[in-house]
Formats: sequence, structure tokens, C-alpha cells
Amino acid sequence: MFLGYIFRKLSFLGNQYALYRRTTGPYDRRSMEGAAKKLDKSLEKNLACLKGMFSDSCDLKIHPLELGPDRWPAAILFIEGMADNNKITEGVLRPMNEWRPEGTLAAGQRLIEELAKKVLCAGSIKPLSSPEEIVLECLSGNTVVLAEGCTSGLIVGTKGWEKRSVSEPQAETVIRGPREGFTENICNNTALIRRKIKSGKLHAESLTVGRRTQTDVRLMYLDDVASRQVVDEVKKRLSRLDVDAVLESGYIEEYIEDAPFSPFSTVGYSEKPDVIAAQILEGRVAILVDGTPFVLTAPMLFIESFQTTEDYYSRPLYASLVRMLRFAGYLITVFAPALYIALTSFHQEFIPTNLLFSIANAREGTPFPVLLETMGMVFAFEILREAGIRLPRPVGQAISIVGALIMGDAAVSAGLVGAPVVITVAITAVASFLVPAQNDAGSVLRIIMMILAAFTGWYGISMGFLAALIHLGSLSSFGVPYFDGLAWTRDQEDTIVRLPLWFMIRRPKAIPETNQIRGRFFIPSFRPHEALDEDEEDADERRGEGT
Amino acid sequence: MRGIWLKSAGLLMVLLLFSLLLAGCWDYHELETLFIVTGVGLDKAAEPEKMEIILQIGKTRSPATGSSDSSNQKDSIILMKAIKDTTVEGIMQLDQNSSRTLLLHHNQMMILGRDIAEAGVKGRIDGFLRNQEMRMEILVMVADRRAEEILSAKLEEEQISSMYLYGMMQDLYNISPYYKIRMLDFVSRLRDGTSSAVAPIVKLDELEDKKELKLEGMAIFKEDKMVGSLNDQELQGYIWTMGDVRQSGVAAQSDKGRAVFHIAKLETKREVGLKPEGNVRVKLSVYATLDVAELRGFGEMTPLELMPYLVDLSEKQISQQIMAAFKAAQELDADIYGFGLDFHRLHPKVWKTIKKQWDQLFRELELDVEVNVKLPATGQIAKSLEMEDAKP
Amino acid sequence: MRIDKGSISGMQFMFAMACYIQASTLLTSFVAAVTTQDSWLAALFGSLVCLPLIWLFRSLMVMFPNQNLLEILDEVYGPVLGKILGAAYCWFFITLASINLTDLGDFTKLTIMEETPNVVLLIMCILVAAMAVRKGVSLVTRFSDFFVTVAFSILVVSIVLVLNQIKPANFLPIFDQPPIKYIQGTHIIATIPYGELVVFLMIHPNAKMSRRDTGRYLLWAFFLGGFTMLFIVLRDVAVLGNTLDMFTIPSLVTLRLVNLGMALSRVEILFVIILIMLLFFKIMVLYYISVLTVAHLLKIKKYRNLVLALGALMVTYGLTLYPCPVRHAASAQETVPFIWSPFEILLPLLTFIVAKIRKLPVRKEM
Amino acid sequence: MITVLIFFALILLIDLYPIVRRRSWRGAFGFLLLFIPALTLAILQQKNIEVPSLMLALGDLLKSWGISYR
Repeated sequence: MFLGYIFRKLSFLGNQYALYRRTTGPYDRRSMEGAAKKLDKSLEKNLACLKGMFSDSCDLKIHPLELGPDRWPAAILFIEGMADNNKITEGVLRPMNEWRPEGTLAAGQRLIEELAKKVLCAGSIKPLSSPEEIVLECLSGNTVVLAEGCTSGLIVGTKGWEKRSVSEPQAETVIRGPREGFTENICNNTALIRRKIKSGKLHAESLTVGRRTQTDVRLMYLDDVASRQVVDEVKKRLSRLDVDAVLESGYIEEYIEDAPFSPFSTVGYSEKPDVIAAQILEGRVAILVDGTPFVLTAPMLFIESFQTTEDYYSRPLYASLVRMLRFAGYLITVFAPALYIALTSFHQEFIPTNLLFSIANAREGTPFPVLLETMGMVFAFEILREAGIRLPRPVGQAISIVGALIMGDAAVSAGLVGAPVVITVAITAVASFLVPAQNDAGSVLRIIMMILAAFTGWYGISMGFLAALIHLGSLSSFGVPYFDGLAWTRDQEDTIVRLPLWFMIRRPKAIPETNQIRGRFFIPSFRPHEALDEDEEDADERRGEGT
Repeated sequence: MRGIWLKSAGLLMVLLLFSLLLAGCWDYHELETLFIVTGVGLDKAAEPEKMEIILQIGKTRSPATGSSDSSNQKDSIILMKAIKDTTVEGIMQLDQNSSRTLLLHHNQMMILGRDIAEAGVKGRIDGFLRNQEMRMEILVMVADRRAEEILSAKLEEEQISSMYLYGMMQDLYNISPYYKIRMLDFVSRLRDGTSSAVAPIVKLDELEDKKELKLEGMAIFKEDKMVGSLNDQELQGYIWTMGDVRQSGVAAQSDKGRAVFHIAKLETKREVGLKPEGNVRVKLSVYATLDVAELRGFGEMTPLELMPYLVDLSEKQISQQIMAAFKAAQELDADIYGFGLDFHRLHPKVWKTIKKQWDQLFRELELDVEVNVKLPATGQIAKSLEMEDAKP
Repeated sequence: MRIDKGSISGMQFMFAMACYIQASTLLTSFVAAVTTQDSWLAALFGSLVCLPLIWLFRSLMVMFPNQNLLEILDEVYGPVLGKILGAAYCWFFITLASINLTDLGDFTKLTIMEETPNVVLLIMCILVAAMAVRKGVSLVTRFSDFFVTVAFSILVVSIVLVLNQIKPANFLPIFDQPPIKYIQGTHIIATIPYGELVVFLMIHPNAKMSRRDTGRYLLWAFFLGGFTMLFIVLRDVAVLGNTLDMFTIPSLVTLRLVNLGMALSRVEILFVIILIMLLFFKIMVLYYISVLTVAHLLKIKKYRNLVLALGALMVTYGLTLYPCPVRHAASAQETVPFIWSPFEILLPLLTFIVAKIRKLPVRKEM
Repeated sequence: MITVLIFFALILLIDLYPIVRRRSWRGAFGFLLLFIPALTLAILQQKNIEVPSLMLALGDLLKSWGISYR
């Protein structure tokens, strides 16, 4: 009976999958059905048609005009809020109103040409005749100029809407390093990256994703560094993507990542231009999505989560120390509660006698088994964290104070939980903030490890650890082995220790690229400047020419 | 298609594994279901062939509920007792009759009652070696009378007497590693065949208002039976013979006064050899570095005379104490120094021929002691108050 | 026919072999019970005796750079005899894998999980190993360098921790046992870690290394593993002395004795870490090779679907092999060296000689 | 017993199914060659029937030929 159930369950899943496969045909633009293929000569008809295509939205502004002394009917269309009012007034409305053509008005297509050449003032002006395209342009903030008797309209670049200015990113803060963060505006973001890498080889490519949202997506990579396979793979996956909406880069991430069921994310992201620039310089591809300050990078390596830009801005010794601390912190945050469970309920022999007595004293009289106690505390912590994030900052702090101090203390003194558990969970929680990029994977692993520890103690933890290792080893991100950065035998410059920058002559081998050399090996002069002899100056000159 | 199949089947498999695991967590013991055994004692029972197994259990108290009144020391330990043929039987009986499971991993020591030590221990400690929970690092001690009274002693300093003893032995270990007899050392001697095992004797002193545990000499085992003991002076001699002394003191008395030296370092070298006439001769060279710790008397000597005199005095004292210990051991026919083992290690070929008669050879063994003392330091003061030069 | 097309670097191949030898050092108790305080001599002799053996493996690898053991057998002895020998090797690999699997269970039971049934431990281990085996050779050998590093550091740390308990006199007397014991000890060492390297003849075609590098990598692996073994035995002898042969797992007892004040004691967890990690690696390699061998013998192209079935067989077969660890140890000391010798020493040697006589491999391209 | 059977059934589901789908009869043969002994041994062990140890038997054989230490 049980077998039958499993069988039915499995075949259900199979059917679901088959259903999914069947429905994914080529994408058809059903929303545009019934629209005319080309504009009509009559302005009235055109306006009606376009109005229909906008489903009579109230924010579509149609402004009728009369051109010249002939009072030739014309109209401009734009979407309120998407287009810059100033630009429309100065660039479109005023010139058109004040236009006094010599002689009679040219009719039809020539009128449009004349308007474009002589009248309108704007950065970009182009004629379009397909209503669909006109609608799209209008939707992205441009103004459409239509005139009676013309089968094409003019698109005037008047994009401009209220946007957040470049400010310090909220998710990633630094003590030393640039403070600017990406904004929601994709053009701005592209420019921010380009400002860091002023190279003609920095290639930017535009795509549109999302059936309804028509989100602008841009790929940026260094043409002579990034490996073709990775770039092609990214493009292939993006072009395969066929969805209704892309509201944030997270949507794209989920659709293009390699292992959707894995707790580890195989696409990296950042909010800071310097991080993305560094990633691009190592041969990765950046994926910018309009409407979000988070830029994706691919391929992603496991080690990336442990590297922060600040490592490279501070001195190597300290950076290495912090790097090790981060690895330790990650191990602690994943394994500490599990270890506590294993040690106190399976392997009391590993605890020094005095410590065992104090733990036993604390455990004495607490009502729950260790697993429940620890699980409860871990959950309480997750609740507190979530509550703290979603609330406005001042309230969030209040919550953490209430949660951590008052609740923890009260629980211990009421004898509900033992103090060692509180300490363990507190360490776990604090350590989890050391590696924010792996926070979600860490939480999942932590719970798995705790369950394993509660069933077979240290053996279970070991097996869980090995399974996690093997899982990590089997993952790959856009054809690049995910765990490669941590291989014991290569890319040693920048893993557990960070060597001085002048040691990192080559780009990391783990990421495939076509151009290995980053710069020349260079030892900072330990001598005073006067001692520089001519040879070295020559070398300096040559270096200048070489790059 | 296959991917989804495999994934879901794998997931089910893992769930199944969990359910299997849920069915039994075999080694799972919550801390509050455990009795942490801190000491094991063996005593002879009234019936022959049986023995009393005494377990000392450190009691845990909840900090949240009860106010910790340290005056009520009775609560800090639990003593359990069983009378059985073997240790394991006893422990099993105690385990079954108690509300909690016994955790033997934190056992600090095995205390042998004097009577059981004298009757022989080989058959008694097999369980200790075999049980995975018994560690080789637990200490072996012999109780002056019965093990029970040592384990039940309530001390001022430490509420659990075996923890106290462990600390004491750890302290002595810093003086010389030969004070601390672990199960491993004990068993190693027992297995060796010719060497005699030793174990420190612990004695309970009942004063008017409190009890005190003291180290009193060293028990000497012949085969596996305790045959005698070394007193404090002899014990010191024994320790010095074994060498590797890191701190300790030598007190010497002569007609001119009394001198106490502090041992900074004491090392020995042993040469075991067979003399042509057939008996074994051991040449023991002791190299000691001493400091002058305290002087009394020596009033009529100048510092220049004094130093060589003190060297001589300390050399005599050390050699005398070493010989005293050796005599005591020789009388008992017990090779506590492992001379036989040395012989075995250095002359394995000859050893095979004389192994059988080692007892005889040990009885006739000649020990040549040669003590070399260096006395580089006189402490903070160069002259003592009683000396001639110091007087104004 | 290459079933697993994954490729590994020469370094990885080397580390895999080193890790494999290191994993076998957990079984030193077999030798310790035979030669007691002279076990380190047995380890040393065993290593020296095995140098020619390593050379033999290297010659086979160099002579047939693109063929694994079964294909070599086919080519050298012809299809029929080659198949029979292949089947024998198949049994050998599966048995070896099962024995190591039960070893893991037994040792884990002896050290940390006293009451847990063996079968649960084995199933957990097999499931995790199957994850890797399904993905092929590159994942199986992937973490060997990590494991070697961890094992090495734990070895160094453990030696430092027991420095205060070392008694050099424990090594004396040297050569106190009858010569047959030394031969036996050497034979055990030669067959149990080193001879088992024959399994790597199954995956050497996947390793990308030049002719010259093959020997170098083999030698390095041999040294890395051999040194670990020698130092483990030396450490145990120096600490435990004449009680060495009493214990089922001397290394565990050695680490239990660590005592540097109250805080730095009870560090046997270090031993448990390498025990589980290294034995797991060994099992994973043997598991993978057994699956590969079965697939190869039956000419099945997709070996992935055999993995779980063979895992189940390994668990059930392993549980029948030895009724208790004592019988296991006795058999490992007395008869196993003889049972393994044909597979590990005689057959490779014979293959090498026959191949030389028949002037194989015939170079087709030239 | 039930758990053992479920385990084996799962192995069948996971591995035999794709083999049969592929119509790789050689693969199915190989699979069953491993699966059936495993299942038999598992059932025998569940029923507490002593299965003779191959290694010990081989050892005894060698011993009877005199090839053994001790």
C-alpha cells in the first residue's frame, strides 16, 4: 500500500513535469493580438488604435496640436510620469507651437522628416511605423508625435522619471572603500561600471526579458578576458528564459542558476560597482537588470562568499586573518548547535570533566531534550532576525534587545533552557553574520546537521559534512566547478590567506578566461627612492608601454 | 524527466532513512539521565572471592531551582556499592539499580583497598581494560585501609574526593612523572613480567574538625600482589632513582647544621651490566642541580668553605636515600626500578638466558650510586644571618 | 571503451593514492599485534619492499596509458582468460570494499557509537559515498588533497600533544622477536596498504599525466602515505610501549592519553575525525572501482544505475564477512596477506612479464 | 523486515526503472546480478540465518594447505 502511494506520488510528479514540457512552446504575443500591423493615414484612427492598445489608461496623455498656419492636425502621446515634462515642453511642444513653416506644409512622410530635422529638439528622434513598437517606446518614457496623413510616428527621446540618486548601499557596507551603490536605473548602473573600467574591451549587451514587464537586461563582460563558453552559456540561458515578469534580479537568478534545489546559490550578486568591476576583471559576466540595484555575476564560486572587497583594500596580513575568521565563522554557524547536541547527548567523553559538570548542572531540571531545546533556540533566533530585518531600523533594534536580552535571560532563569544552549546559539547567530552571502545556505545546513547530530552524533555530523562537501564538489556554475576556488593545489594566492596584490599575477584559474595575466610581478621597492637606478626606471617605462 | 524522478525518489529515501533513525537513537543519552562516575573503588568483601565495588558519582545540581548552599556537602557526591565477583558485574548491577545510566568516561581513578591489593589484582581489573569507556589515563591508587572511606571522604577544599586526588597527583606529576601512576603504567608493569608495579598510597586523616587526604608512600606489588610499601623518605629515594625530577627538596642534617636544598633538575643515567662472576651490577649516575633553599647553623664557616661542604652533604644525603629505597625494594624482591627491563632492552640476547632467575639476580644486585651535584645558586641572599662574615 | 570520461589531474591522482595509503594506516593494529614494539621496523621494511612493487605498477601504467586493468588483462591474456581474471579482480575489489566498510562500522562502534547497530552506520556511509560515485571519478578523487592535508595536520598535532609522554626506551629491544614475525609484519604492510594500490590501475587512464610524471606521482604518493604510516606507528610505540599489542585501536588509546592540563585532554576526537574521513575516502574509491569493474565486465555503458545495487550488496556482503572484529584481526594477520598476494603482487608481475614477452602493447598508430 | 524491503524497492525504483526505459537489457542483467544476491543476503540476515563467511572459509582452506602464519 505504501509502495503504491509512493508510486502514485512519483507518477504525479512525472505528469506535472510532462505537462510543463508540453506547454512551453514558442512565446506568442497574445497581448498584441488584433492590433494593426501599420499605422493608418488618419490621425483619428491611429489615436483610437493606440488608445485601445493602452487599454484606455488614464496615465496615457494625448495632447492634440495644430501645426503651422494650416492648422494641420497632429498629436503627441506620452505617459505621465515616465517622460520628463521639461523635455516635452522645451523639446516638443514649444518648437511645434512656434514652428512657422515656409510655404505650404509638406504632406505625408516628408512632414515627418521635416519635423525631425528642423523642429524637434531632443537627443534621439526616430520614425517608427509599427504601432507595437510605438507602444513599447511610449511605455519606456518616450514621446510619440503623430500627424494627420503620416503612416509613421516620431519617437522623441524624453525618458525621464524620478529616480533615486547614487547613495551608500544598504546591504553591503564598508569601512574602507567606495561608498557608492547601484541604483534602480540600469543606464546609471552601466555607467557606474564603465566609470571603473575605462576600456573599450568592456562589452555591454542589451536584452529584453519578461513578456509583460519588458525588463531591460544588460550583460557586461571584458571581451578579451571572459571565456566565450561562459558568455555563450549565459546568453543561451537568458534567451531560453520565457517568463511573464522580471521584477528583480532574483527572478533571473532563479531561472538561470544551475542547481535550483541546492541550498547553495550558484549566481553571485552585489550592490556595489567596485565589487562588480572586480568580478568583471576576473573574467566573470555581470548581468544588470533594470529596476534593481543588485547586479548578478556568473559564474560564481563558493570561495567568493568569503572574499569581500575590503580584503583587497586593507593590508594583506589583516585581510588573511579576517579571511580565516570568516571560514571559522562559517563552520561555527553551521556546526556549533549540531556539535553541542552531539557532545552533550552522545559523546560526553570529549568534554573536559569540569566543563561537563558545569554543563550538566545547567541542564539539570530543564524540561526539554537537547534537540528540542537547541532547535527552539535556533528558531527563536531566526524569528528575531527576520523580525529585525522587516521592521524599520529603530524598532528592529528594540526587538533584538527584547529578544536577546530579556527573553534569553528569562528563559534561563526560569529553567526552561540551559545557559550553554543560549551561549551556543548566540555564537552561531553572531558567526552567521560573518559570511552574509552564505547565510541562507548556512541556515538550511545548520538544521540538517542538527537533525543528523541528534540521531547519530558525531558520526552523523561527519557524514553530513562529507555529504555537503560532495554536494559542493558536484555543483557547477555555468560550466565552472563551483568548489574550484578552494582546491588545495591551485589559486592559493587568494583563498584562506590573501597574499599581497603584487603576488596575484594571474587571474584565478578556477574561472575560465582567455587572458591569464593580470599584471607583472612587482616587488614594492624596499629601498628609498633615491636608490632607484636607471635600470628600474627603464623597467617602469616599459611596463607603462606594455599594458 | 529522469531528474525529477531521481530527485523525488532520493528525497523519499532520505525521509525513510530519517524514519529509520527515528526508530532508535541507540547511543543517545541526555545529560540529565547520566550519573557521572568520578571514582571507582575496590574493596574486599566479607565473603571470600567477592569484592565490594564502590562508585563515586559527582552529583549535578540545577542552578536555577535550588539555592546553592555549599555547607551541605553531603549532596555533592553519591556513593554506590555492590558486592559481586567481578567489577563489571558490580557496575552492571549498580547501573540497573539506579535511576540513571552510569557514565564511566569521566572516571578519574581506581582506588584499590589495601586488602584487595594484598590479595592480588590481576583478575580484578580485566574489566577496566576491556571496557571501551575505561580510559588508560585513570589513576591507580592504593587506599591505606579501605577504598570506601577515601571515596566517601568529605574534604574542605574539594567536595569530590577523587577530583581532589586527581589534582594532587597532577601537582605531583609536575615534580616527577613517576609519582603519577596511570592505568597504562600499572598495566605495563604488570605485563612486563619482571618489573614490579607501584602505586601511591593514599591515607585518610581524620582530624577533629575536618578530614584530610594525604599521600603516604608507595605500595609495591610483587606479581600482582601488594607486598609492602615505601615510606616517604624511601619514596623520595625511589623518585630520584628514576630521574626526571623537576622540582622538590632535599633536606640534609649534619653536625654543623641543617641545610635544605631545592632541586632544580635531577637526572639519572643507568648502566646495567653483568659482572663476570654472574651477578648484575647497576651503575647509577645522578646529575642534580640544586639551589640552596634554607640553611640553619653552619655558623663557623665562610661562604667559600661552605659551598663545597654543602655539595658534599647533599650528595651524601641523596645517595643515602636512594640506597635506602633500594634496600627496601630488594628486601621485598621487587624490581620497582625496571632494572630487568633495562637489561632486556640493552642485552636482549643475554636476557633470554637469565630471565628465569631474575628474582635471584635482583636479590644480589649491586647498585653503585654516584651523585654529582651542582650548586650554582644560593637564593636571594648570599650570606646567612648566622654566618661569620654577615656579623657586623 | 572508457566508461567514465571524467578526467583528473596528475596531482589529484597522486593525492588520491596518498590518501588511500593514509587510510590504511588506521589498520596498523594488525601489525602492532604481531611485531609489538618493532612494528615501526615492519612498517619500514614493508615500505622498502614495496618500492619494486610501486615500480611494477608504474611500468604497467606507462605501458598501457589508455587501458585500465581489465583491458590490460584482456589484451595480455586474451579475451577468455582475461575475462576470468577480470571476474576474480571484480570479486577482490568488492570484497575489499566490503571489508573496509565493515571496518568503518566496527571502528566507529569501538570509538564513539557503542550501541548503534552496524548496519545503520554502513547505510549512511554508503548513501553519502553513492552521491559521489554516481558523479564519477573526478568527484571521487576531488577532496583527496583536502583529506591528506587534514590527516597530516592531525598527525603533526597529535605528535606534538603526546611529546611529553614519549619514552624513547620503549623502542628497545630491537629485533627481539623470531624472524618469522618480521616477515609476517612486512607481508601485512606490503599487502594491506601498498599492494592495494593495484586498484588505481583501474582509473589511471583518467589521470592526465605524462610518462615521466607517472613514476614521480606514484613515488610521491608512496612517500606521503608511507611517512604518515611510519610516524603513526612510531608515535604509538613510543607512547604505549609494551602495552601496544593489547589494544584493538592503539592510536585511539594514544590520543586518549593526551594530557596537557585539564583543558587539553580528551582529544581522541582528532582520531575519530581522521578515522571517519579517511576510511570514507577509501570506501568511496573502492566502491567506485567496484562499480566500474562490474560495468566493465558486463560492458554496460551507464554505470550510474548499478551504484545503489552494488552499495546494497556491499553492505549485506560485508556483514557476512567477519562475525566479529577479533576473527577479522586474526584473519588479517594470518591468512589475508596470502589471499591478497596473488591479486596485488603475483598477477601484476605475471602480466608485466607476459606483456614484455608478447611485446605488448602493439602500437596501432605507428 | 519491512524497512529492508522498502529500501530494496526504492533501489529498484530509482535504478531499474531508467534501465528498463532505456531498454538496456545488458544493464538490467548487470543490475539484477548485483541486486538479487544483495536482497538474498539481506533477507537471510533478517531471518537470522547464518551465512558462511567467504573470507574465513578461504582462510581455513589456505590453513589446511599450510599457507598461513602461525
